[in-house]
Amino acid sequence: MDEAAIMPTQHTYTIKTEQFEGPLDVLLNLIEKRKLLINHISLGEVTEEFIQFAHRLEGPHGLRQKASFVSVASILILIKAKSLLPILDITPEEEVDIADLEKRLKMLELMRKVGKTLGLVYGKTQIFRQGNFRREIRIFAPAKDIGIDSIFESINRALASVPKKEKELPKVRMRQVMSLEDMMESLSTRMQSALKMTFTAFSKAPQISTVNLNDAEIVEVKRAQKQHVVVSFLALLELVKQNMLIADQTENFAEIDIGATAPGAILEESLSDQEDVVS
Amino acid sequence: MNQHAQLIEAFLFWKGEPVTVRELSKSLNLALEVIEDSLGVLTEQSEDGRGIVLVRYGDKVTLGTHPDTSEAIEALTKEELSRDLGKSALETLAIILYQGPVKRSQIDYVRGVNSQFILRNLLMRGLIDRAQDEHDERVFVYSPSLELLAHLGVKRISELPDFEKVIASLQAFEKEE
Amino acid sequence: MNQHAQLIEAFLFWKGEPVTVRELSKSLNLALEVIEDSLGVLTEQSEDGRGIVLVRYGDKVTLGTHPDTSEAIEALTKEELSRDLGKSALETLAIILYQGPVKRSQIDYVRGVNSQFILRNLLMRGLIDRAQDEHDERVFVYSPSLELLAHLGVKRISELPDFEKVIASLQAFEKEE
Repeated sequence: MDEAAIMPTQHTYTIKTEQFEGPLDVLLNLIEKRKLLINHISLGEVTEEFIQFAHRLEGPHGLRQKASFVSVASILILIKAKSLLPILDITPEEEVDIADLEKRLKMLELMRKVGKTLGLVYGKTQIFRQGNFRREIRIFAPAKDIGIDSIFESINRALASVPKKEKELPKVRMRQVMSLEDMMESLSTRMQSALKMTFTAFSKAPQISTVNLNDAEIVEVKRAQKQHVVVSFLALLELVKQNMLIADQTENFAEIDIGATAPGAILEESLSDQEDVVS
Repeated sequence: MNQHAQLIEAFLFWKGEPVTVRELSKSLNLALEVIEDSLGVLTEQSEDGRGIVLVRYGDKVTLGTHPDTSEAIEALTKEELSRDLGKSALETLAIILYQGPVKRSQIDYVRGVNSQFILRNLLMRGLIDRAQDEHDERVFVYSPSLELLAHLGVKRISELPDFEKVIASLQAFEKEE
Repeated sequence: MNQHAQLIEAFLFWKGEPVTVRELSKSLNLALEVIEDSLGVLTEQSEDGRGIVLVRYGDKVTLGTHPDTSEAIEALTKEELSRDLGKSALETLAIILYQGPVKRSQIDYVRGVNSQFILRNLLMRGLIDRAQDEHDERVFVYSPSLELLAHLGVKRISELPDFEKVIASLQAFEKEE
């Protein structure tokens, strides 16, 4: 048997990978902890806790991590605002962001579950590789492409391909999106105007079916709805206030905000946009 | 068994490592269709209670022991397979197995974190393979290695746990948007 | 094919070297008569135009390629030995030249991919040699062969271009881990 057959994965370096959890992991944990399904409602419910979690993030990964947490947090706040104030206008772009977040969470949830199953199956009923029948063979057969030059070129290529550790900041990409702070401000404005409209809207078109209700009941429903909106808005403002603590943190982002042109742009860790490329 | 299937089986045995269908075609000077037909014959035989089976993922094929004989052989191996695959590794392998071949960006998208180091780790362990994307040569795509399928005891990915169901769910998520 | 014949075929495939009938019996915990019967089944099958056949000489058995494929396999072996190494193999060879004796895990770490099959091919071509690690018998270390050094025209590896600098970089990576 050759080495490959007896020790398939032994004695290899194990690279320390993500010791921290990403924003989707954290969000999924929060939802699973409450045994909820992934939807607008459950996302709205865990928003506050998620933001608190993001706020507590520290350590060497801190900045990079926070950037990706902030972009998820901004979507959550939007969902929360919309759930509190259904009349709030959401741009098509924001709709996509929300749908996308839900889709990613569902995929991650499924892949986690599948991963767990794979872990149970792994190595249980293995298909074994063949022993090396030809290991006795040794014929010196140099190839044409072996030479000092090609060896030197190859070692340099190998050296260049080793990934650089944290010393170097990851390449980041600027995306012209609003910072969390800006987002809060504009959301607050949007909600206030939506709120004004809501009261008029309510008097014209009740949002729940009142077909089977008598007049007194209809009045009651309308009053409850109005109260709900007011209470919700106050709750949201409270949330926003808390979030401002995080919004303050955007100051920190500015430090590594190399080449930022527009104020209020946030650092997006280039997860999906920076592809690893063939060297 | 026909002559071509015989030659292919002999070649795979002699080679002793995963080869692509293209390599088979080139080395044996046989048309791709002939190769595919013969691989079909060999696959059928694999089901037929033989000791040796054909393991395949996409373009890659190799030979391995029949899963039914695993227990007996396992008892004879002195070296334990290191099973220390963490949660993130398993999650990443799941994405590559059920959605592969995938780009890193697709893996990062689902996981919400940068997967560069975990991919490197899996590559080093020989559990995944890296190739240039067909559509964009500058980008890498990742696929399960035949070694990974072998460790999981499956001859092809459709034998993975709940394969159809998981694929259907993934497609449903895509449509929801 | 019966269950015992299946197990014996799988065992021989996995083992990859000739074993005596007695060893088979002991390893698989089967009576000698059962082994003989099953070997009979495997021999019959071998005649049936398969690519892999049971080879028996004296008391020993092993698997091999079907005699009908010998000519093709021989030609392939020649071709394999004269083929260019290619980028990946050259990279591996370069690491072994500069850093040898070096463990596979160290090579894998620098390259970021699994090197097991490449190492096997470099060994067969006599470009590298393998020995047990002084500190851990279970681990192999790889060094350039003397023939390779002669072929490159270097008397000592320190004559390789930028030797000190390359070694320093390689050592820097190891420390990071």
